[in-house]
Amino acid sequence: MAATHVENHGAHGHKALAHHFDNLEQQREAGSIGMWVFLVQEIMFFGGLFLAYAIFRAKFPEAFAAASNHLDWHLGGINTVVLIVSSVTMALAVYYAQTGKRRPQVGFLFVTMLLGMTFLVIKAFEYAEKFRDHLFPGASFQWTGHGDPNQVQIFYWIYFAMTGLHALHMIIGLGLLVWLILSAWKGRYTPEYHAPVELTGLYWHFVDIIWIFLFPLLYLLGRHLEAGGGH
Amino acid sequence: METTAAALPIEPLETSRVNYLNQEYGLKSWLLTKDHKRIGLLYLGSVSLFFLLGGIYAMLIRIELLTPQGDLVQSHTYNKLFTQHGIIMVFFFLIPSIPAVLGNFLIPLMIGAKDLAFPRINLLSWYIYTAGGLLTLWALVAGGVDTGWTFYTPFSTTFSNSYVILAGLGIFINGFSSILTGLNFIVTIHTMRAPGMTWFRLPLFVWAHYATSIIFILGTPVLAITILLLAFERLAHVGIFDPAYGGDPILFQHLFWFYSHPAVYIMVLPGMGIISELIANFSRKNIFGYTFVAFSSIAIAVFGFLVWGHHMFVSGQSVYAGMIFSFLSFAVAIPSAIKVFNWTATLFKGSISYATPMLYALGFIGLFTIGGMTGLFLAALGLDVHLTDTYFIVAHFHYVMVGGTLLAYLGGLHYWWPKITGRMYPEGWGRFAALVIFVGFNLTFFPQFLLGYMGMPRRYHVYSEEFQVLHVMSTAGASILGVGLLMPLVYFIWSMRYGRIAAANPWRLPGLEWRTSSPPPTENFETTPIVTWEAYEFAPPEELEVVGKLSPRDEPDHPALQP
Amino acid sequence: MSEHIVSRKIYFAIFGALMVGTALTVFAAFVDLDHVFHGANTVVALTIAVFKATLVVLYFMHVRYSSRLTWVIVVAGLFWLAIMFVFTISDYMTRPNGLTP
Amino acid sequence: MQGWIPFIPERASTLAGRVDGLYFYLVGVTIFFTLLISATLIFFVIKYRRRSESEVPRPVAGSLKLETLWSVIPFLIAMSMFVWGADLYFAQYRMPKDALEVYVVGKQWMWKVQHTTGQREINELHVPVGRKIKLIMTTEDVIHDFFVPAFRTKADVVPGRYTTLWFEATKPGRYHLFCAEYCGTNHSGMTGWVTVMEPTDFDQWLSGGANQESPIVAGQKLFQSQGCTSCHGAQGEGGKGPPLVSLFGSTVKLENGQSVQADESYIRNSVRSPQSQIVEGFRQPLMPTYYKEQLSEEHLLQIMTYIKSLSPTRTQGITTTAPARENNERTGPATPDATGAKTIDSQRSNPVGSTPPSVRTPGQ
Ligand code: HEA
Ligand code: HEA
Ligand code: HEC
Ligand code: CUA
Ligand SMILES: [Cu+2]
Repeated sequence: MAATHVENHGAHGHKALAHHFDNLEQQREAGSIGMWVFLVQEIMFFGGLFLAYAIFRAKFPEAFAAASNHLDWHLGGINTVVLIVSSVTMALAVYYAQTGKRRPQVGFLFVTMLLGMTFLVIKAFEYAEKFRDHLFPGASFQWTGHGDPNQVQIFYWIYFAMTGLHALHMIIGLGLLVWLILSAWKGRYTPEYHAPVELTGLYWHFVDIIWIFLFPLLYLLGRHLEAGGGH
Repeated sequence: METTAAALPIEPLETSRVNYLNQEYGLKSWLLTKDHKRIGLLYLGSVSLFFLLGGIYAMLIRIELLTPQGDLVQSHTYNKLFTQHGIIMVFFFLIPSIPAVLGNFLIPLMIGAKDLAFPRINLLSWYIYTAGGLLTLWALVAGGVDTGWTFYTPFSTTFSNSYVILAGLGIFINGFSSILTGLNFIVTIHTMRAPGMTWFRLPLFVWAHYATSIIFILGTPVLAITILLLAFERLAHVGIFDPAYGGDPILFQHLFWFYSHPAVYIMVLPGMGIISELIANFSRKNIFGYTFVAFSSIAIAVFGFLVWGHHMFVSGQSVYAGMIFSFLSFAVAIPSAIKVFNWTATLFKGSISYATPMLYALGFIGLFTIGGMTGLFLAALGLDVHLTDTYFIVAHFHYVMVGGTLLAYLGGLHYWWPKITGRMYPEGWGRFAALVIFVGFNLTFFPQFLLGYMGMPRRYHVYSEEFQVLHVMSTAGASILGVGLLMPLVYFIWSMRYGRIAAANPWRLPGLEWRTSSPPPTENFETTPIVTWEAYEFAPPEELEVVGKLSPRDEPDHPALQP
Repeated sequence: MSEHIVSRKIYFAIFGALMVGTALTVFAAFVDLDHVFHGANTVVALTIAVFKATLVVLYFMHVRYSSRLTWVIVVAGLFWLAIMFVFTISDYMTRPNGLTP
Repeated sequence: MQGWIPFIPERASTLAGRVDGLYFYLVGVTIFFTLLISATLIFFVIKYRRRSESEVPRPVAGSLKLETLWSVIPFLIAMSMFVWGADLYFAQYRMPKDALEVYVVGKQWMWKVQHTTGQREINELHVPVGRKIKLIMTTEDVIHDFFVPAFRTKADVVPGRYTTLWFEATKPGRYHLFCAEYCGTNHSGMTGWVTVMEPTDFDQWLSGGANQESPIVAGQKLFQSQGCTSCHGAQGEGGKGPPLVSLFGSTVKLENGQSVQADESYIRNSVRSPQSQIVEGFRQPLMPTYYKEQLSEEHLLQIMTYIKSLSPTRTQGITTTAPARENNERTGPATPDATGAKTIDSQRSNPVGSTPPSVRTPGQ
């Protein structure tokens, strides 16, 4: 990487070049390494929750099966599809940034944002339903189906923690998208400088991946045991 | 921190040269700065304040322990004292101390970069740190925390009626400042090295910080999520850590130590980096076995993640897991051994100066050896069963954290003080203080090893008489230590106004940070330096090629350098 | 190391694969595989998920075309995750009446 | 026994000596390396002090030989420590079979002790010298830790499960008992005394408290008053619920196909949250879950001793009262009494076999 210094007369004086970098190439590289390192940090952050999930699933198989059968896998499934599509549109937005086509770029960013919102709306409905059924852990928690209520409650505790943090990441992602759309509209991004689009893309895909794991773990495992209070 | 700035007048002697300190003035120029050097100073200010606070707690603890019956404060208060002492010292002093102050200031200088890769994020990390700090301080003012710095459940989630959530959130937020600092270092070291500054020409200080950053990135998030879960559990009275809700307290311990053992290496690795610098530079020798010292840092960072279970030998963890963790704990000791031996070997046939920083370095090696070796006592399963949660533990980690890291930090501050402020500290006082601290430290903590083996449990407010003699010794030592630490506090501030003007390269060293003027200009170097020399490649001083502008007075002006 | 531009065709191909994967996951979840071996359903579900995630990382996130450093960072992240899981779970599994997968 | 060594607590258990041995070994190694390193440092620092300002010593290349030397030797030493430590650890934490069991419940901030012969104590523990003692411990609130420096052993006491600790006192006297896991305001007050007595004195002490009912009896009473009998039968022979006779120590097949050893923690769990581990053939969860609130840890322990007493072949130290044993063990080299003998072979023959499946599997 030290090499990038030696031939350090490239796009000097580009308005997007920060004073302490020699050239855009170096700046872009720094950006992408930075984002990747940040994502590793995110992996460990969610990792703690996945670990807790694994241990309690192994401890209380019946209760977890019963509880997860009670979730509405149709909504979960729809949301999975929504997120995957949004990942594709995001990837395409990056593609058009790279090829310097402004209109499709803005367009796909916009679609991505809409899909993200759809996801959150559906999630909101799901949450509302859980609250109504007194499935939110805490004083008001009620469980009549199979399995020890305490253990079922732990499942829902983990469910809300994981999906909640995931939703929080989605909201942050949406914020970034709004900002991207505005500056993309102003034509800020060119084939030689579009790091922000690229990096936001990485982040968005990561959030998608988290959900790719959450869906089967929370909604599907245990469906095959017809036991448990699923309907 | 502003005061730091104010205390630095424009220097008449210096030809009206602009440096990072006198380029701009005023509060705003500091609070909105993106200059890694100024951010380093911001950290220096806040970290020092927290250290004083933690130290005052420590003194209160020691005074309380003068007598077996707890007659100074009530048990409840005492528990808050050691908890807050631990939390502040670990999370708000020792972990940020070396990386955020010296690392921030020096890494760009050492690799010949204009700044860190993400200056804004760097400033942000300081604000996050401050926010976290204030939140925790709020918790302390509001009524304090009494869970011990380890926050064991279910006590912390269900039984403690103190401000656990506030303090927890403070630590949670503070964690992200560490993460951002680590992220910044990794990216900077990868992408911003000057031409010719190959990986194996990097000063070992940089290697150490690279290793530390790995731990920041991979460990801290786990602590974050753990504390978050703890806070929610306490809030909602439901969760995964309290058996009353079907949860599991051992899981909390796993998650906590998964971060907190690596964290102890966060605390010591940068210190080791400083020691490598001091030992090499003050004996004018290239470090013995550079690659071994460099890679041992990485090894510690990696293997440090495999041993957390050694804090849980008596917790009800599976004995087989205990075996594995014990084995790996012994394994991770080896890289540290390698460092110690290489430092010693570096002195061989050197030209050793007795300047203050070197005194601290020598002190470090001795005390870290004792602290580390006593770590082996604790890694030995059968012995830890007797020693765990006694004062032996307390003694062990103060030897490594105070005798180790704190001494390294002080050594580093003295060493780079001229570069940071453009002024020399008073050498005579420096040496004297180092001596007092060394004596006071040993008197404070050595008796605690004996206490521990005799069975004095830690976190005890009231204890039985047979332990008193040693406790009194320890307290006596602590007050000497306190006075010793007071001295640098005073003469550093004094020297910022009255200290002798420092030359660009007062120690006559080859490192890049010495090849620009003191204090350096905001952009660090007038022109991007091209590195053509190896690390610690000593040549007769006059042959040292110089990058950037120097201050007019550049003759050896340091007592330690006079023949 | 100027960036590589992935063609739209690849994007759509991956998209298809992800959709199939999702469908498979749902389908597999409802057939009882326990008679194969205990917990087979879990294994299947996770394998598919890992497969999908890999596709996203390699193509949507361009890792397949990125510098070696990027690879190292990604692998390191997963490796440490593995450490956390393996060591912690090994404790639970070696206790008397310990966890069984 | 041994002469007094400064800063070494009294040695009053069979393991204390071994722990001290390991300790001295590590102290030796530590002193050696500390001296080695500091001596070398001082020597170099004086010999090679800077003599002239301009001197520049010749750079020295590293040496692979040395590096390997000072990585391998420390590693070997470290391994010796590891092996020794691990060996000791198993001695401390593998429970002897023929130990006298004592039940301990920690509670902010006191230790409640119950002997199988009925004596109850608080912050006190009386034990005979020369007899293996096994503590079965749990807590009603937070984590505590049972620590007796003179015995060189300790173990955390964890809510929601049982942990165990054993020792064999070697000399009569009163020894400190500390709570070594921080447990809140009065942590440092959660201390007490372990009194080790000559067996004869111990017998006297036991007979002193003979009027107290033994936990087995108390457990049986609870078993009836709590209505366990309605499902598990008057003598635990079974009914709506599975039989509890010779349950303890056997292997239980569960509804979900897994099977578990019926140890203390399992039985505790079966009572506190019956639906967590359902016994094979009992799909519909009859057993009420409210016992969690109804039964304190102490009551649970009493019921436990009762259920254990229903499978005598697998339980030692409970059924026979200590005195009988005492005499028996002191006369002559280890001729174990009847139960002791049964113990041995019930160890050899696998416990599952020793219970006819007809007893275990319920009748529907
Ligand atoms: C800077 C911080 C720091 C450092 C560097 C270390 C270093 C080590 N620590 Fe320490 N430790 C703590 C901070 C630190 N520790 C803290 C804060 C706690 C208590 C937490 C709490 O409960 O509150 C703790 C607790 C602790 C425990 C848990 C005790 C208990 O609670 O029961 C253990 C157990 O294994 C342990 C072991 C070790 C080991 C093996 C090392 C090794 O890395 C040491 C390696 C160094 C050497 C070995 C010396 C140099 C080598 C030589 C001179 C050559 C000769 C070497 C050989 C012969 C092998 N430490
Ligand atoms: C970086 C980490 C760090 C540092 C630097 C220190 C520094 C000190 N610590 Fe400790 N300590 C911990 C980390 C640290 N500590 C931790 C993690 C625990 C465990 C907490 C827990 O159990 O949860 C602990 C616990 C702990 C205990 C055990 C409490 C108990 O278990 O009951 C004791 C007891 O002696 C102690 C003492 C000291 C002393 C005397 C110092 C001295 O070195 C302090 C010296 C500093 C000053 C004195 C301040 C500077 C000088 C002045 C402000 C001048 C004014 C003062 C005078 C003139 C006297 N600490
Ligand atoms: C209303 C009926 C009922 C009552 C009352 C009842 N149990 Fe049970 N018990 C059951 C059933 C049914 C099972 C088997 C299903 C299960 O394991 O949960 C069981 C299982 C058990 C087991 C595990 C047995 C095994 O073979 O593994 C124990 C131990 C036990 N009960 C103890 C008790 C105690 C002690 C009480 C009273 C405090 C009690 N039970 C009261 C119905 C009952
Ligand atoms: Cu109980 Cu400490
Ligand atoms: Cu550790």
